[in-house]
Amino acid sequence: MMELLEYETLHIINKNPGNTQIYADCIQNLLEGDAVLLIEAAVYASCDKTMALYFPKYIPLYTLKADVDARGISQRMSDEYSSIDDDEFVKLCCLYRKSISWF
Amino acid sequence: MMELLEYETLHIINKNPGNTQIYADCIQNLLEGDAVLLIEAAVYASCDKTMALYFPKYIPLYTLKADVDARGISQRMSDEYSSIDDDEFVKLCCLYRKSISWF
Amino acid sequence: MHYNTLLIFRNGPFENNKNRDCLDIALACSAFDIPISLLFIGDAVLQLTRDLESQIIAQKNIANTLRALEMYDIDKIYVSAADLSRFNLDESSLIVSCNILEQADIALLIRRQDKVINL
Amino acid sequence: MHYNTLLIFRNGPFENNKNRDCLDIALACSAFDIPISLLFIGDAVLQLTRDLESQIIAQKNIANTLRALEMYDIDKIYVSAADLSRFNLDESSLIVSCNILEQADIALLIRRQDKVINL
Amino acid sequence: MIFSLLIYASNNFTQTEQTALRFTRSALRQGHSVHRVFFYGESASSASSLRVTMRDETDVTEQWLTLAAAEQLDMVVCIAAAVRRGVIDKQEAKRHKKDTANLLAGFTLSGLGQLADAIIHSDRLVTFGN
Amino acid sequence: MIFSLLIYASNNFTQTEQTALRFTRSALRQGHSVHRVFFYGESASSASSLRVTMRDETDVTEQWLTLAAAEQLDMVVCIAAAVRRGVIDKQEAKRHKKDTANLLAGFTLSGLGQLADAIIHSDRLVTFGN
Repeated sequence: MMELLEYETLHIINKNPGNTQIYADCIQNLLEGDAVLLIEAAVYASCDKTMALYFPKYIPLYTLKADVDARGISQRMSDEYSSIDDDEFVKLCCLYRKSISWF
Repeated sequence: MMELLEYETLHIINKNPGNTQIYADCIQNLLEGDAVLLIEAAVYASCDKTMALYFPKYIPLYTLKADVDARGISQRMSDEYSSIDDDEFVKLCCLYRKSISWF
Repeated sequence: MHYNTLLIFRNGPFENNKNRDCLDIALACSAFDIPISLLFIGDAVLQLTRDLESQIIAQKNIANTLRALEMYDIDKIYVSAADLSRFNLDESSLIVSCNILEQADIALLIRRQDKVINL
Repeated sequence: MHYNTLLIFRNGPFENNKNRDCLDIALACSAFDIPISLLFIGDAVLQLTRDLESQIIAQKNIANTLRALEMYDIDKIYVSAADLSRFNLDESSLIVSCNILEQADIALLIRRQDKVINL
Repeated sequence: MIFSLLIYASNNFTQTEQTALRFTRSALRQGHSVHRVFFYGESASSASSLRVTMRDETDVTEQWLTLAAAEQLDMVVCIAAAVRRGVIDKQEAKRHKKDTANLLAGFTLSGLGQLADAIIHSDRLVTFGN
Repeated sequence: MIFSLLIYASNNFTQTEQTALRFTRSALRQGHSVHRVFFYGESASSASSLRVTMRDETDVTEQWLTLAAAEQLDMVVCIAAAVRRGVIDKQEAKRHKKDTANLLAGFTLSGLGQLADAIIHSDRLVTFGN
């Protein structure tokens, strides 16, 4: 039996949702206890209603606020995502046991 | 009415088929009289039977021999593709009125 | 020689330097009186929107250069209708006046060219 | 500190320098007695096949380095079963002895790690 | 917490280093320590003293150097990645018979052992790449 | 026929320049002329004299230089792309107050006008990129 930890892996994606392979690789490896943070060009995925459906419901989804604002899409972000600032990004990295960057 | 020329655009793709957006962008813009040449990592697309179906039937499909051989896939290439050497690559560029590289 | 030239933009804003590099080619071609067209497809349609705030992420904004294209007599700017609607955008969202093309017309635009640069 | 480390390989042979760079990290970690695992998914499973002929395209072949991993006591090498079968490959096609993992076990392998490098 | 960063991005992706820089600033601001920033792959070219930043662009390398000086950041560039891309210090210039060195003061060339050391001595390794 | 090549690839994609080189050799072998090879974007870094190629790797830049010398190839590096990446000739070194130049002899730094000129004066423009 695997020990159940509350905060396991923070998956950080920075490529736009056109890079389907990267999203597939990340999503396939999500387990309960993980979270996903979209940064840089990946924040566009948060505007895509169908995209959110690919992520399991039990996975918290975050976007990096600076990237959302720079791209002017804060109004178009799906409800599934919470926007976090740089300090919260660091806090997430502390909270989760490790991070994986998908690029 | 557009003048019908026999050899119009040579589309050169060099990314592996996991880059679905690049293939979609190329395929959407194929017209009769065009051809597709797969080079570098794109030659892997020639092993993929379903991939060939996405290209319209009337489009000649080529792979660059050096890249096919370097990757050891000459036996696995679909029948739809003809393998050409560097000299034939240059000849295709002469034959077709222009080339577009998709990367 | 024939040199009607098309520059294809395919990348989202701030994603890499390709859109900027492609735009610099456009300006150089224009200075040499090369008849050029610009085509924005895929994520690159987002590059044309009003609401980019590049300073937040310390990136260069090419909006000013895009707005100045007219001054260089670069007015053949084409945008994919399908990609605009994919992002819920229309002509009013864009910072330059563009010709909005259906997919079939994009293929014909490409066919008409003598040279194509597609970064 | 905890430092069970996983290196994920995702790129096809000759595609870029990432596989080589990742392999160099593996060797360095091994020299520092870091417990490491290597995971090959996607096109990277092709990197492990016998029939690569890098000299045809004047590229560096990392096959020798891969074969030498055992000497460095790097023996936790994992390969995606789904990606192997996608390319019609099996264990006999590979130049190193690997553990072939189903997708669910790949996710668990990742979970067990303390650090992950994923170029 | 002790962080280390692995930076692996081409210069063509200008945002990657900027994001990493903001992350580092925020971590330090919150009282964490940053054990090392390791530049690998294409990022090695950032450490060249011959690069020129255009007037209308942000010089992210200069920002790294300022932060490093203020916070005693250890910024290590992978030596193999660097020499392959023509970024060399005096020692490498001598070894490879080049008549000049161009590593920016503030960066150190070293081997991947420094990344391994960072893996061992940090609570978190965060990669910023492209 | 008159060809020109546009090369636009990061050093991390080592195959791109190799393919372009083979293409150029083949075109010349078949009696075509190559008006210009234009290095843009990340490819500008190929022209640095400070790069070191490992013993077990092929130095594609050296191969370009050999071919260029034998065939009077015009190899132009985009000046803006080059200075941004720390590849400068003596004139740029002076302009930007750098104490050394590192452009390999055999390459010329020039503006994008040289690409425009190639578009005008070539039958075919072939891009090799990444």
